[in-house]
Amino acid sequence: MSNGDEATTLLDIRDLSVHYGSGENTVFAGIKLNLKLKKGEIVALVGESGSGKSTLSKAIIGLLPEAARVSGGTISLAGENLLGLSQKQLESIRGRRIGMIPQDPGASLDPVKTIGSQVSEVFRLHRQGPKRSKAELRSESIRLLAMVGVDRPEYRLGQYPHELSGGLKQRVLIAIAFALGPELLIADEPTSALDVTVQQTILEVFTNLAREHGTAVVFVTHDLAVATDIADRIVVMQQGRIREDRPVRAILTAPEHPYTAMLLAEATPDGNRSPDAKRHSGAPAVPAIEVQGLHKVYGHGKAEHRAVQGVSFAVRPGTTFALVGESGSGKSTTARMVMRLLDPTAGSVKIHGEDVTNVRGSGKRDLWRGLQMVYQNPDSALDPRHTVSQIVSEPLANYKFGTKAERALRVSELLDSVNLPSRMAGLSTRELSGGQRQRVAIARALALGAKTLVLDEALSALDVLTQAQILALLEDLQINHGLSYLFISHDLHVVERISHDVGVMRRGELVEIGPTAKVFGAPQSEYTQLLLDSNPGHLLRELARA
Amino acid sequence: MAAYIARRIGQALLVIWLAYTLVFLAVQLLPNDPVTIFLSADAAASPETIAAMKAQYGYDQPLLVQYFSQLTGLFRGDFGYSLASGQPVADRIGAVVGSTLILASSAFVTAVVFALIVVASATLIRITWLKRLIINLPPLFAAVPVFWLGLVLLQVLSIQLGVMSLFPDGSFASVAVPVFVLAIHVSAPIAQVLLKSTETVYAQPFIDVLRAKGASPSWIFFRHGLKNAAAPAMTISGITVGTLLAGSVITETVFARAGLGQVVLQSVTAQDVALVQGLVLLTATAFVVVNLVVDLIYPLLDPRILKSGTHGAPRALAA
Amino acid sequence: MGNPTPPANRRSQARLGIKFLTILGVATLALSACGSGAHAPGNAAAAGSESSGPVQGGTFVYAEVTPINNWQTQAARFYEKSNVLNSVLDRLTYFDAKSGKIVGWIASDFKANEKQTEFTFTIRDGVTFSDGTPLDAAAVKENFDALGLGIKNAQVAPNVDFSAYKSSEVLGKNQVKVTLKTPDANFLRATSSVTSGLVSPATLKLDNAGQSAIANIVGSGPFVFESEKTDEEVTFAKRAEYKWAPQTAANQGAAYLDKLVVKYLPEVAHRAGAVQTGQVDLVRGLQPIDEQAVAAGGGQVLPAQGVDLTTNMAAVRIASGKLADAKVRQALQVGIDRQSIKDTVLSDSYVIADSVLNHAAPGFIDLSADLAYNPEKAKALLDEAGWKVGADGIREKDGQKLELTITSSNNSVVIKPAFELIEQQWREIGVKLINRAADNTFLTTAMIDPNIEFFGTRQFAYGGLGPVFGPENNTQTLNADPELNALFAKERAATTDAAHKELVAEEQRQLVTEKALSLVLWDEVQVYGGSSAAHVEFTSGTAPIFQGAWKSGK
Amino acid sequence: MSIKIDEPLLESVVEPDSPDTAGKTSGANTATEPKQGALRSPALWLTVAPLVVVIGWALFPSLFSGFDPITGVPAHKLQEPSAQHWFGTDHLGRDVFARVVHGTSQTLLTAGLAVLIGLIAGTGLGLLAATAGRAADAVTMRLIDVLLAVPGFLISLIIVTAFEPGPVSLGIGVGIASIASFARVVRSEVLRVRSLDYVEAAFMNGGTYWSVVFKHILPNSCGPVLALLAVDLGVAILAISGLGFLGFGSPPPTPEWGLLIAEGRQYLASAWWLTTLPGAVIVAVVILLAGLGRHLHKIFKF
Repeated sequence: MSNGDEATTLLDIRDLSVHYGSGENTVFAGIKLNLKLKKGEIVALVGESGSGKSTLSKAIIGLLPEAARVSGGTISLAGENLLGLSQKQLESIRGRRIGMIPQDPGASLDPVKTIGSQVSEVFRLHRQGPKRSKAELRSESIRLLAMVGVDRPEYRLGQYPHELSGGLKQRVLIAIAFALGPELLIADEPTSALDVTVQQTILEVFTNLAREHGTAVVFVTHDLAVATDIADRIVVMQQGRIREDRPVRAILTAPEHPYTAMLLAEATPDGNRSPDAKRHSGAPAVPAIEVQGLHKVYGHGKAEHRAVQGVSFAVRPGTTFALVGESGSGKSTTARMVMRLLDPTAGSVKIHGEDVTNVRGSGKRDLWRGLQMVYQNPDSALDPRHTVSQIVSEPLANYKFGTKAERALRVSELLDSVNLPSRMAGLSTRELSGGQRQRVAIARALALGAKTLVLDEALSALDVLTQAQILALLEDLQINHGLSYLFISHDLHVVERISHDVGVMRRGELVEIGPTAKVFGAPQSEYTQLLLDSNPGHLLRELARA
Repeated sequence: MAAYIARRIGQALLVIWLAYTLVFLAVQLLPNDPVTIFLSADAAASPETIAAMKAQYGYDQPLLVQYFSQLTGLFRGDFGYSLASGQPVADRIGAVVGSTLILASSAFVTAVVFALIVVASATLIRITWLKRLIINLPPLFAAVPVFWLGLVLLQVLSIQLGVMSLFPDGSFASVAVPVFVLAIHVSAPIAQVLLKSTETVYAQPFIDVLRAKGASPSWIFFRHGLKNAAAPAMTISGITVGTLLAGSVITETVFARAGLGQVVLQSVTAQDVALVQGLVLLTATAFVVVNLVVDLIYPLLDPRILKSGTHGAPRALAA
Repeated sequence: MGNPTPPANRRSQARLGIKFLTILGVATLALSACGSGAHAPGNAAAAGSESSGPVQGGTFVYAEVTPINNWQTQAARFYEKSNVLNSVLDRLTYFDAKSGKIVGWIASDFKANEKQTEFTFTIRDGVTFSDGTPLDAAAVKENFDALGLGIKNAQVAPNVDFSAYKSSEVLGKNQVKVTLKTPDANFLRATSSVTSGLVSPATLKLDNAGQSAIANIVGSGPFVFESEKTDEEVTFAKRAEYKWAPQTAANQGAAYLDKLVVKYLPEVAHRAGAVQTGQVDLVRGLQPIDEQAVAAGGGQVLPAQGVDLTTNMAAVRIASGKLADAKVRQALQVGIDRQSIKDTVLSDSYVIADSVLNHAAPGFIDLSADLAYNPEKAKALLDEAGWKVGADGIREKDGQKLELTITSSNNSVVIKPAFELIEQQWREIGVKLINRAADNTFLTTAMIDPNIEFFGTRQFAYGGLGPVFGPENNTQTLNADPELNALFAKERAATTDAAHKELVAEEQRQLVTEKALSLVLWDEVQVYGGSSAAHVEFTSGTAPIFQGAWKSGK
Repeated sequence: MSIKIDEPLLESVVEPDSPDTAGKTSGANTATEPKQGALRSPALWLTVAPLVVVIGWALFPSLFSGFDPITGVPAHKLQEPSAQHWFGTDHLGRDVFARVVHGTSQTLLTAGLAVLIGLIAGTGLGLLAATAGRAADAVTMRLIDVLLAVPGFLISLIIVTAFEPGPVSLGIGVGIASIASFARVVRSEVLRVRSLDYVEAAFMNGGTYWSVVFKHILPNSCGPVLALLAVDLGVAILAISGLGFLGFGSPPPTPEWGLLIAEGRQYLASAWWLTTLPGAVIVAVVILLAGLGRHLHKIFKF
C-alpha cells in the first residue's frame, strides 16, 4: 500500500539499520527498516518505548545520539541520500526542508532566550534572499505565532519560555517548525507531555497546518488512539522492527500482526468492561475514605493559590473511586491530603470512619499501616540501592513485624500476590522492568495489610500493555483482598476501565461526581464533556460502536 | 528585587562579621602574643617594656574588651597596627593590595578565557582523541603544583633562555608569566564546572530542537549552550576568590612580587594578629562582594531565577 | 625553604647584629682565615686580580633574600636590613677588626672615664644629613636620647645596647657627653653598630609608621634613598658630597657607583642563575651546590667570612632535663661527623669549626682533637649517663626518650641540610633529633623557650665570649649553666691581654668540651654570588661595602 | 584551597514544568547499563590499578624499595636517576624513590585526615542544612559562606602555626578548608534525594527521621560525595605541598610527598630530579584521583 508513485515519493528509507555500542554489547535499535512517504502524507510510527520508533525518526533528521551508528541502508529525501551528506549540507536541510516538533515542550525551548529570538532564529539560520530587517523578522514571527493560535503574539515575543504554558510552548515550537514551509516534519510524541484538552487543540493546529502546507509528517507516538485520529497510515514497530505498515482503517479493522492486535485491543474502548458500580452497594458500609469540604490554599495575599476548594467525596469499601482531571486540577494535592502528607487548610479526612485530619507523629504511623500510596513513577518510588526483598520488608522491619524468617516468608507471599516470582527478591530494582517495579511498589504498600490504597497516577509511567497487566492485577487484588482504591489519573480510558465511581476535578474543584458509567455515558458538566470529547481515539470509538 | 538585594547585602555583612569573629578567635590559638614576639627580638626587653607595649596596643585587655574595641575601631576605619612592619594595617595592606589585585584579576580573566577555550574546543571538536585530550586538560591543570610550575618556568625562561627577568620589572613577560601560572591553577575548577554544566545543558531537548532548526554546532554553543551553562561556572568563579588568594600567595613568593602574599606570610609567621585580622576582613569582603555581584548577574543570565527566586534561588545555586 | 619571614629573621639576626655590627673594609683579614680552594677566594675576590683602579659610575643590583618592611633603624638587627642600612647610616665610631680597636668615624675623637660611666664624643666638622641638616653635637644628642630612652610618640623602645644610658649633654660647639647609670665597657662598641646609626632629627620626630618607611630614613651615609617598590625593590643614589668615611676605609670619598638597587630573591634555586645571567651583580645566600655553577659560568663565588662572629653552633638549653648531664652533651659533640657535613652539604667556602670562636678570631684555640667524630665514644658516654637504647633504637631513661629539638632561622642556606645530616648521624648513637631548623614560624616562640634543646645560631663576638654567653643577653643557652657566669664576668673584667686571652681560652674549653654547651659546626661565612664585573668587599660582619664597590667595563 | 568540581548544576534549581506524564519509564534493563558499563570500562581499571600500587606503597613500602628513606649515604649524594636509583638521590645521598614510596603512608594519612575532617564536618553541616528546616539551613549556609570567605589557606596557615607542624595540624588545617565544599555537595545531594518519592514512601512505611537518613538519604547521596572525596584527596595533597613550599610543612626527615617537591625545588637548577620526579608522582596521583572521582560519580549515579 505504501508503494506510491515514484514521482510523489518524498521520503524513501531502505534497509536502514541502526545500532548502539560495539562487539558483544551491540544493541540494534533499528533492523532493516523500510519506509516510504508521499508528499503531504501523515504517517504515524506506533510502538512502545524501545521499539525503535524514535531511533527511526531521529535517523531521518540526522539527530541520532553520538553513540548510535547507522550500519546500513539509505534515507532519501526527494531522491537525495541524506546519509551521504556532509554536516554542512545537512544543516542547510534541517529546519528548512525537514522540521521537527519535539516531545517535551517544557525543555525544548532555550530557557534563557526570548520567544521572539527563538522564532526568528530559524530565519537567521536559513537566510534566503536579502538580509531581512529586524522589523521584518518581527512581523514574520508575529505572523507565525498568530498562525499557530498564540494569543497576543506581539507580547509573547518578549517573553521567556518559563512564562508560557506547556501548550503555548508547543505552539511556538510548531510555529518554528513550519516557519520555512518544510516538506517533511518529524513529530516525536509532540503531545505526550500535554493535558488531554491541550493535546486535542495542538493536534488540530498541527494537522491542519500540515494539510494546508502539504507537509509530509512522520508522527511518532506510543498512543494508538492518537495515531488513528490523525494519520493516513500507521506503522507499528516493535523491538527495532517494523511489524505492520498499512492505512489506518485497514489496520484497525484487520490487524495482521498479533502485536498490533494486542495494542488495538488495549486501545479500544469497551463499555462492558467498566466495573459494576452497584457491586457492593447492598451493605451500607462505612466509607474507606471520606473527604468533607477539603480546602488547600498555598501562600497568602496576592500570591494566594487555591489548589483545592471544597472537595467532598467518599470511597466505598472494596471499590475504586477515581479522581480525574488535568494537571493543576488539584487531584494530586487532594490525594496527598488524604494521605496526610499535606495538611488541609480546611475540611476533614476520615479513613474507615476515623477522623484523621489532625493526626500527627505516631498517629500518622498508625494511619499509614492501613492506608498506603503507590506513586506514579516506580523509578523514584523505590530506593535504587535496595533489593526487592529489602524494599518489601522495610515496612515489616520498621513496624517490627515477626522474626526475620517470618518476614522473609511474608515477602515471598507478597511477591506472589503481585505475580512476581520469588526469585526476584534478591534482585536490585535496577534489574526490573517498569511494570515489575510497580508491582514491587504495590507489594510494599500491601506489606502491612493496608486495605486502602491511594494510587497517584500509578499507571501513567507505564507502556500501554504493561498498564493493562497492572490494571488486571489491581482488579484481582481488589477482589481477593477487598481493597479500596482512590485512583488518581488523567487518563479517561484507564479510569473508565477500573473505577466504580469517578470525580472530575478542574481548577481545584470537583465539577462532577457519580458512578463511572453515568459520568462517562451522560456527563452533566460541560467540562466533563470537553474532556471526553478531547479524548483521542475518535475513529476507534466510531468503529467500536459500529 | 530591591528587597532581595537588601537581604543579600545584609547576609554579606553578616558573613564578614562572622569571618572576622571566627578569625579573632582562631588567632587566640597562636602560641604567643605579637608584642612578646616582636620584643623577644631583643632578649633584654624587660617585662616592664613588654607590659607597657601591650598596654599601648591594648593586648593586656580582657579578650572581650579587645574584641569590641577592635570591632568599634573598624567602624572608624581603624584596622589596628601591624607591629612587625611598624605601620598601620591599612597602610601595610594598602601599599601592596593593588599589585595583588592586578595579578588576581588578570589571572582570573585569563583563567576564564582558558576555561572557555577548553570547553569550546571540547564541545566543538569532533576528533575523538583530541577532544579527550582537551577534556583532560583541566584535571592536569589542577594537579600541577602552582609553585612548581612557576619555578620551572622561571628556571627555563629566565635562567636558561634569558627571555624574562627573575624580578618583577614591569616587562610583559614578568607580568604575563605569573598571571599564566595563577590562571592555570584557577582555570581548572572553572573549566571543569563549565564542562560539566555544558554537558548537562547539551542533554536537554532544546539542543536537539536547535539542531533540527539547522543550527551548526558552533552556533548552538556560542549562542545558546554557553549562556545556559554559564550560571554554575559563575558560581564557581565567585568562589575562586579564596583560591586566587592562596594562589597569589604562592605565585607572588615564587616571582618575588609584592602583594598580599608576602603580607599573609609575614603576618602569620610573625603572629601579627592585627594584620591577620585585617587580611581576613579584606578577603572576606572581597569574597562577599564578588559573590554578591555574581548573584546579581544571575538574573541577567537566566531570567527564570527572578521568577522562582522568592526564597533565594541564587542562594540555592551557590549551594 | 622559602624565607619570606623577616620578623623571625629579626630574631636570629638580632643576636647577630646585636652588639657590635660594624663595618670592616678589610679584605685581607678574611683571606688569611679562609682556607678556600677552587674558586675566587676571600672577601675581595675580584679586587686582587684587577690591576686597574675602580671605575666610576654605574648601577649596582644587589639581591637580598627577603624584603624588609620595617626599616626602623634601631631594630636593624638582621642581615637583610643591616646589609642595606650599612650604606645609608654612618655611626659615631667604627670597629676595626684588624686592630681590634674602635676608631673614629663621625666622632673624630672619643674618650671614656675610668669607671666607664661617662663618654665624650667629638663630632667631625662639616658632616650633613642628606636632608641638609648638619650632623652636629645637638643632632647626636637627639640620637642618643632616642637610642637610650626610646621615642615614646613613635612607640620605639630603647635600644637594648643602650640599657645603661642615663643622659647626654652637648658640650661646647661639637662635643657630646654621655652619662651612664652603670659602668659599661661595651658602650663604645654599641655606638659602632648599624642599630645605632645616626639619623636626621627630622626622622626621629616621625611616628613609628614614619620611621618604618625607608623613604623617611635620612642618614649621612654614602647612599641616599631614591625610590621604592614595596616588597620588590629599593633604589639608592650615591651622595656625591660624601667625604666622611671611617678612618681606615680605603675610599675616603663618595661611592664609585651612581646607584644601588636592592631587590629580593627568596628562591634559593634562582640565586645562582641570577648572577650567571647578569640579572644581578651580587646576591646573598648562594647555596653550596650552586657555587661551582657560578664559578664555571664566569661568575664569582664570594664567601664573606664572619670574622666577627662565633662559629655556627647548636647552643644547648637544658630545661627539658634531657641534656642536663654534661656527658650527654659531650656525647652529642663527638657524635657529629663534621667532615661529612662539609663534604655533603657544605663546600670549600666553608671551614669546619675547631672551637666556638672562628679560626681568625683573636684568642681562638684549636680543640679539634676533642671534636673528632667518635660514635663509639658517644655511645659509651650515653650509656654511662644512663640512656639505654630502646626498642625503636632511640635511647630512653626514666621513661623519657632522647628526643631533642633544634630551632634556627632560615637565614643560612646550609643550616637545615646540615641538621638533616646530623639527625642521621645522631640516629646512629640512639638520639632522635626533631629538626625544626630554618622554620621561622617555630623560631618565633622556640627561641626563648628553654625546653627547646638546641638553638642553631652564630653570634657576634668581639673579644671574649662573655658578652655572648653572659647572663644578660644569653638567648643561646638561656643560662643553662650559671656556674659559667662567673667565668664570663671575670673575662669581661680582665685588665691585661694575657689574662684575657687565657680566660677566653678557658671559656672555649668550657663551652665546647667540659660543659659542651655549644655544639660547634663551622665558621660563619655568608657566601655571595657576584657577576664577573662586580668588585665588592665585605665587612668582617659579612655586609657588602657598597661605598667601595664598583663595576668594571661599565 | 581549591574548588571542587562537583557543584550542583542549574538543573537542580530550576524545576522543569512537570506535567503528569513526564518521564515514561523505559522498558527493561536500560538503567543498569551505566553501572555495569562503568565497572567494566578499561579506563576505570587503568585508573584504579596505579592507585592500588600507591596503596601498596603506603602499606608495604619495603616491598617496593630496598633503600632506607631517611638514612642516606653521603658519598652518593645528588646522583642522577639510574637503574639503581630510579629517581636519583638527594643532597644527603638518600634514594628519592625510596623516599617517595615511604612517604606515601604519611602523605595519605595527612591528606586522608584532611579529607576525613572535611567529609565528617561537611556531611554533618550539609545534612543539617538540607533536613533540619529553613532556619537551620540559613544558619548553616552562612557558616559555609564564612568558611569560603576566609581563605582556607589562611586558616591552614594559622592552624599550622598554632600547633606543631606535622600530619595532624596539617590535616586539620587543610581539612577545615575543605569542609565547605563537602557541605555544599552533601546539602544539594540530600535536597535532591529528599524530594524523591522513595524517601516519602520510607516515612509512610514507618521510617523515623534517622532511619530514613541513614537507610535512604545518605546512601543515595554518596555518589557525588565519593567523587568529591577522591578529588579532594588530591587537592589536599597539593595544599599540603603548597604549605611545605611556604615553609609550613612537616619537619625533616619526614619523606612526605608535598615536602619532597617543596624541598627539592631548592636544587631545581642543579638536580632537577629532586623535585621533578616526586612532582610527577603527585601530578599522576592527583589526576588519577580526579579520574577515580569521575568514575565513582558515574557508578553511583542512577
